[in-house]
Amino acid sequence: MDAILLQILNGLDKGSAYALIALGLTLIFGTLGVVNFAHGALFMIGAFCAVTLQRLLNLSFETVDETQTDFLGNALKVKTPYVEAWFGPQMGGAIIDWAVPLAILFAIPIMVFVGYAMERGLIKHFYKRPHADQILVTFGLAIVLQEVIKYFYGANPIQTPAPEALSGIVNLGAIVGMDIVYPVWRVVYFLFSLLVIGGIFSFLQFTTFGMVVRAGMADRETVGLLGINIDKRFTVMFGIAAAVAGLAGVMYTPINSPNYHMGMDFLVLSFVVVVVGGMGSLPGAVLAGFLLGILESFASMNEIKSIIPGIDQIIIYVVAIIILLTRPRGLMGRKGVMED
Amino acid sequence: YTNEPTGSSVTLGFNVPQTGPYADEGADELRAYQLAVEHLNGEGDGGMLNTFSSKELQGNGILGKKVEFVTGDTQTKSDAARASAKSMIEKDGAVMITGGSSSGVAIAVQGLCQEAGVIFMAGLTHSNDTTGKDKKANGFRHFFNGYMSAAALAPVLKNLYGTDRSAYHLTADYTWGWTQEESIAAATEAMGWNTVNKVRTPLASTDFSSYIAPVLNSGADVLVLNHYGGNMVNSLTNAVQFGLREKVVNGKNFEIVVPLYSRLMAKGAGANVKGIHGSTNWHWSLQDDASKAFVKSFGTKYGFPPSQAAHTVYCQTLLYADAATRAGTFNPCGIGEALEGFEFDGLGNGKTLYRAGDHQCFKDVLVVRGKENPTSEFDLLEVVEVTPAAQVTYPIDHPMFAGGALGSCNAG
Amino acid sequence: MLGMNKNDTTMLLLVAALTMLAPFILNPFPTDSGLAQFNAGYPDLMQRFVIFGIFAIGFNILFGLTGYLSFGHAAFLGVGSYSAVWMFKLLAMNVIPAILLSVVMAGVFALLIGYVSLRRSGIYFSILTLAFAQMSFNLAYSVLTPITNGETGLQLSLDDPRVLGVSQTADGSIPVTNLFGLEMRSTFEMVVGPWAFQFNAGYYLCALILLAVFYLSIRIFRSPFGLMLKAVKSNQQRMNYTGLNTRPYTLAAFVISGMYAGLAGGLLASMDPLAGAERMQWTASGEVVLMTILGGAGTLIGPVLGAGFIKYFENIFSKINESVLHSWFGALPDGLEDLLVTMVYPFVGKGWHMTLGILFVLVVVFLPGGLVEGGQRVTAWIRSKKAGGNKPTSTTEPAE
Amino acid sequence: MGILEVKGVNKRFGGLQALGDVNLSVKENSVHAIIGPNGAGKSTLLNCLVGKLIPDTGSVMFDGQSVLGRAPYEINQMGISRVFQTPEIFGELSVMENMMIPCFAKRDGAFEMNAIGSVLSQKDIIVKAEEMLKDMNMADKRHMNAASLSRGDKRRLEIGMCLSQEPRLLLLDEPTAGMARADTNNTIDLLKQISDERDITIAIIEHDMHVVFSLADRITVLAQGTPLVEDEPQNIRGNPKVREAYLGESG
Amino acid sequence: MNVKPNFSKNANQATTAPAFLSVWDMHAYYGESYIVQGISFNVHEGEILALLGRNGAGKTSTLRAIARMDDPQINKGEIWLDHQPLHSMQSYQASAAGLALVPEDRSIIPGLTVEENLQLAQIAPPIGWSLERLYELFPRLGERRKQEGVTLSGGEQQMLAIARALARDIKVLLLDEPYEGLAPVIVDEIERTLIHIKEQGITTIIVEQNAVRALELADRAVILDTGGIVFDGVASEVLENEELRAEYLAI
Ligand SMILES: Nc1ncnc2c1ncn2[C@@H]1O[C@H](COP(=O)(O)OP(=O)(O)OP(=O)(O)O)[C@@H](O)[C@H]1O
Ligand SMILES: Nc1ncnc2c1ncn2[C@@H]1O[C@H](COP(=O)(O)OP(=O)(O)OP(=O)(O)O)[C@@H](O)[C@H]1O
Ligand SMILES: [Mg+2]
Ligand SMILES: [Mg+2]
Repeated sequence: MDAILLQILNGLDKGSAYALIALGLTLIFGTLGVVNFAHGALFMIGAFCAVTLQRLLNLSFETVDETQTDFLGNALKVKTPYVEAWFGPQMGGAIIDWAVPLAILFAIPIMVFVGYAMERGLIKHFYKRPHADQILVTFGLAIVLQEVIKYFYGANPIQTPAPEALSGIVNLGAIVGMDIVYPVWRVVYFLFSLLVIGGIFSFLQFTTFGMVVRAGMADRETVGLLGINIDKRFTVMFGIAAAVAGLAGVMYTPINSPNYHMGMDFLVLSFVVVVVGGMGSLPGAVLAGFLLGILESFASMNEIKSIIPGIDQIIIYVVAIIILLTRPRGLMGRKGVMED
Repeated sequence: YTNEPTGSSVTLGFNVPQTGPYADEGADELRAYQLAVEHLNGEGDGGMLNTFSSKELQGNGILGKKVEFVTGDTQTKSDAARASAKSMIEKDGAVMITGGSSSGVAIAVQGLCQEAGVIFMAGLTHSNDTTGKDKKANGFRHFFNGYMSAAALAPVLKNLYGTDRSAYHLTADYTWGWTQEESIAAATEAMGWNTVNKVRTPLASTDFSSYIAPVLNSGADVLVLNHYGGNMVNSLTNAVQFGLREKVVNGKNFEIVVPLYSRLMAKGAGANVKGIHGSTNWHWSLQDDASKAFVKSFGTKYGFPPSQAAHTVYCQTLLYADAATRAGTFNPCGIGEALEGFEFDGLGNGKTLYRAGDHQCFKDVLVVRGKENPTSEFDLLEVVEVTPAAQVTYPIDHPMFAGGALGSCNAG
Repeated sequence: MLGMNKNDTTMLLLVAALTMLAPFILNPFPTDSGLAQFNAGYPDLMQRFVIFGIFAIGFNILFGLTGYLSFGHAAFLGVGSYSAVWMFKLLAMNVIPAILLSVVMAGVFALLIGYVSLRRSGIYFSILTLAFAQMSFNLAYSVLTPITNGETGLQLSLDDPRVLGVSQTADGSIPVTNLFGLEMRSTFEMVVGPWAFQFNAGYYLCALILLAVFYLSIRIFRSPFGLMLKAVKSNQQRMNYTGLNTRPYTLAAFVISGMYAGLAGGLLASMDPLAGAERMQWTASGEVVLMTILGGAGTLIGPVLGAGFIKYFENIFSKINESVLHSWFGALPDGLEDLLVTMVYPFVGKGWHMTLGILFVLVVVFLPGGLVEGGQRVTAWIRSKKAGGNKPTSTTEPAE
Repeated sequence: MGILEVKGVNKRFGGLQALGDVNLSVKENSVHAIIGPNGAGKSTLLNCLVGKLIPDTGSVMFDGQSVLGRAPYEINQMGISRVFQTPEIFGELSVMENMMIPCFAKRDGAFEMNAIGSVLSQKDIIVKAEEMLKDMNMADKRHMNAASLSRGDKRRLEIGMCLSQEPRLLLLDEPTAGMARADTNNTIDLLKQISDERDITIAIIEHDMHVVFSLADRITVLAQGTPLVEDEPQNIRGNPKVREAYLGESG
Repeated sequence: MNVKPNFSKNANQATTAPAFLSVWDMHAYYGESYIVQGISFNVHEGEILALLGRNGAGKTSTLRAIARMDDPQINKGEIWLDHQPLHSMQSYQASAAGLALVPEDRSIIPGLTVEENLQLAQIAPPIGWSLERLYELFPRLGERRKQEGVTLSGGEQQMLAIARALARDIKVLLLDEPYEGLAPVIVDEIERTLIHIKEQGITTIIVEQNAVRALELADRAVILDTGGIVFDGVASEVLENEELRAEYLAI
């Protein structure tokens, strides 16, 4: 019982990551109709915003410590971060410790800018081009972004821990008298994703923005006839999507150390989630994210793996196939979006 | 024979991952190769040439021919690695291929070299199969393997954690993971541990939480992570996140073991490695003359200490050059003969034997632990035990290495 | 000729000339010059050019004609390779049965996957094919290891129970793949002054097969069947209300292109008897998509160009390392040399992906029709030069 | 007994009764017009005949066989061809190719794996398509992309495509909308000619009374999903109910 | 035959009022094909202009060019609306300047309900008729407000397209075949609306195949043939001129 509850919890938590990544993608892919293979790269850039902030906070000056030696036998150069020097080790240490949450503030403007630049510089010429061309250009872009990150940060994963205060475990079962411990940061991630998802939903639901963008995707020409500058709104949408992708990345760093190809690792999965959820449907993408997350968690239980060996390897795809075959447009897809 | 060098130079093929997850490890290997070539050609400070027990190498290239090299990208894919190796053989006339950072690639390229008639000096490959069921007469491995890791670790674990332990294995679901899991489980069971569960995790996993969560209630008190690279970083990070290190099970502190460590990856896992044991082929903090000489020339040139991968491929290059010199030819069969049964010292791992029967090196294995108070970004592991070669040597017909045949050397 | 119009015949002859003379064309630089680095005329890469060309031609029959974008075509390539290697292991080292089996097996797989996936269109179809291929890949990597030998890939070994032929040769090696005794790896080397040209049996087999299947694809493009596929792409609704059943058309195209992929897989294994699971990964499926679009989807020759382009970068640019750069720029003053090396280095060797990515972007931005369009522009430009360049630039004829 | 027998057909869209108990009988070799106010359900009825929609209840018999539950292509192969209200053509193909495709469908059936022969060697098809283009007055546009035709031309092309199939029942949904008067007259002549010369039955929906009264042998007036009256043209024109609901003062 | 009127930028026919919308030497292309071949004409405030011609004459292209749609591109020429240079604007700017186009294919936006389609027109200023008023004019749309726009019947879609134009505060209304697919009663209704609109001072250009109807409504007429103007004058003149009618309108 505990095990099942734990896996549900775990699934929700995995699912929240999937949902958050898919949310950003579906804004561009499901709503603007651009097959954006660079979405994973945006997620990755978000994560590297956290890494960069951590590095910036750790910028240090060196003092020579004669009592110790380095690997070549010379006197050891000890590094002290400037922040620690300025704010004192206590305060400075705390600032460095909170690098990841602080990176949220740092990442939003950067990601919005990246999204803006990407849309204005490249994508805007591709709305009317065939999907195949969109794939080629965004894939090329993804490779370039990824290689740039690799050039500066290397290929190995980089540890970016959560703040001390948020990195322990919490017993979620205590309230109901059970023993279900779970990492605090993952709970934070879950709540954070709910917050972002809710925010985006209400923005698109309670303003006409969503409707206009949807209309613009279906028929740009006519929307222009009605006096609406759709290009501007597409750019804004792209900026939002990039910011969502980036935030998903920032918050993910303590869960798994970021590396330059993490975007590609998530790319296929996020496309699957969006399509299973149904093209053009935000709730669909979120629902599919949680569904696949939970099923994936269940599939990795030993009890299930022993019945169907290897099921955890393919569960996502099996579920995707079943859903797409039983429901023509995924869970909640709209008609006519990317069906030809 | 294939690609007999006719001019004044000889070309070696350095086939390492330059893209993909192991690109950094590959880059470090390339650095070591360049250093080795310098030393062979008599440039630089000579490095381990000075400490190597065989004194054949004069710093005038190999057999008087200047050493040149070509590089390629394996992408950590067997297909791409073979394509790259083939281009070195067919286009650049390489007489020897070396490098690599994973067992799948090593085995695939080893097979190719066998067929093409050139020598393959494996880089980082830890699977038992490389010199087990997939061994080849033209291939040689300096790196240790899963069995040797297990043999070295077991006594240390016994000392630290006792004989009454229940282990839970998480294993990367491919050949290397399986052979390591088999080796470790066998070794720990032999000393009285009980294996609670062996769970295979998909290669593509990035988040291991759903595999870690069940460990909490499984009754196990040791978690063995048969993961390497990014998988290892993530699974270890996840395990620590779930509070496994603070847990007390069966009245004992919960422990995590990472049988195959690499410093580059330990860095990715950050503070999570502290106090966690594992094994490694070589570490820069070793204080023997050879290791010191190597660290010095590498560190002076590049500004940081070499990784175990760098050390391995440096040794492989020297060993190849030495064998060619001793054999007086670049003919793979001659070189193979010179390497088979070759005993040497002065390359940083103590006395070492290239066993004739399976082309596996036998040497001391290091048991290391994540350091509690690192003084620098390189100072992540500390050596807790140097397990002597004798203790990790196994008979050539050991069942974990059964199947396959060395075959006979192929000169093309 | 051969039932084709003049343009198509010219194109086929051009491709024939290019493939037959490839060892010369691809080796323009003397072996010992610095530029020899750019030579691509060695057997392995030439084989790859034509094999991936075949793969892309087949993919284009589905995508270019019907517009159905399969994101799982690599699965068929993988199936073809595994079938071929098993054939070598169990039956004989002759490549003919191996290739036949790979085509048949890929066809069977394509029939199954296509039958299911073609129930959906657009992106839903793409994701279905992707899911099937990823499933195959993941299983091949793990659970199916007894059949696929997992991560390492399926290789020949010394104790294969080969029915027709020996398990190992007299000198204790694994026998090599051959065509009725003609070894696929046998290479004749011709040295002309500072040039060395390699003529490889395997390459010529692949090239002949490429010509055959290229010819076949021309015929398909120009046939009523091809016209129907284009009609499917244009308006399925009209197709249905014109009394045509679109499903068999799309399924037939899917199976044909799957068989092309299987053929490519079989040839890969015949040239180098190894079948790796990565051949089925989504990146491999994505690669053929990129090849086709890059070259020009829906054109006959485009996919072959795209395949050559990507394989060239993968194999040639990845091998340019720092010391090669130093040798190129060695003649320059030291400071300049270092500057150039540091500027170029991020784009070659371990940075070859970067160059490829940049080129993808440039091609699709400036040549919307892919490399083929680039070719057309160049020829148009040359023609206008020849014509004296005094023709008006804009056509002013009314539309009717 | 007509060639097309519609009995008790009902179709609901959510809360809307688009078709309520429609009975209709079209006599062989006649031209039957269906007129009625916008949203009366005329196109919906046509959709039920070609398999685009499946009626909730009722039966549709063509030449003694039920068409319900058959796929559109099967219904077409039975001999029913349809022109849509908004032109459905193969936009990326040339006008000539557009015309050839229905000829293939007529000759080869629903599927024919003719992957080796060249299109250009199909002489019979080419001749037929060319003739049809001439009939439709479009021969000079044969190489144009269908997508770049003007709207009236698209419509003419579509009619030609349907005619080239030599259907037994031709369903036309506002075939002359947007067509220039001259072409409308041509089309009327063409339709008259084929309905006289060949054995083609025509069911036509049209708001242009000129067309309706020039062509129709019988007229059904549909209003709010149910047939209001069915009669000879001259009687319809005089019917006060029809005038009020549909024709207005200009009728 | 080429009866190109002697035309200069400021020259005006009979009327003395200054031109409100003025098209001057406009050339427009679809990619390579040259469609609108240098046309010039003026429309006065509050006037109804009928733009006539055969299929493919370039009527739609002219309207689209004036409305600054992406295709066709104007290579040369000027368009002025009430002293604003339309030729240097994008379509959304032209719309803000007071121009509205009812396209021939109606362009109802898929995925949006009837009401949303109308709301969309009222997002960017200037805003015209209220939804209530529009529903009053087209009660049918009021009944269907929650239905997806593209599932409307052909005629209902036409109403929606017209209503959508009126939902904006317009100075010039461009109508591309507004009567197409509408029942005669509705056509009468729309005609009354157009007259009503005219009374409010709105300028209209109407393209219509039913030339007689359009000419009866219009003050002036322009006839196009293969991208050029062949007649520009008072509407009633066309009705009287046998030659013109026969040559270009076939009536
Ligand atoms: N998919 C649908 N969902 C909801 N309502 C629909 C749907 N399709 C049609 N309707 C409604 O059904 C009614 C009948 O539509 P239909 O298209 O048959 O009318 P029609 O007689 O062809 O009209 P018109 O002459 O204007 O083309 C209309 O009111 C329309 O809004
Ligand atoms: N997208 C396009 N690309 C190329 N040519 C086009 C395109 N659209 C229209 N044309 C051509 O431009 C010419 C004028 O077309 P337009 O649609 O303006 O005619 P029209 O007068 O509106 O005709 P209709 O009465 O049939 O609607 C036609 O010859 C048509 O073939
Ligand atoms: Mg209708
Ligand atoms: Mg028009």
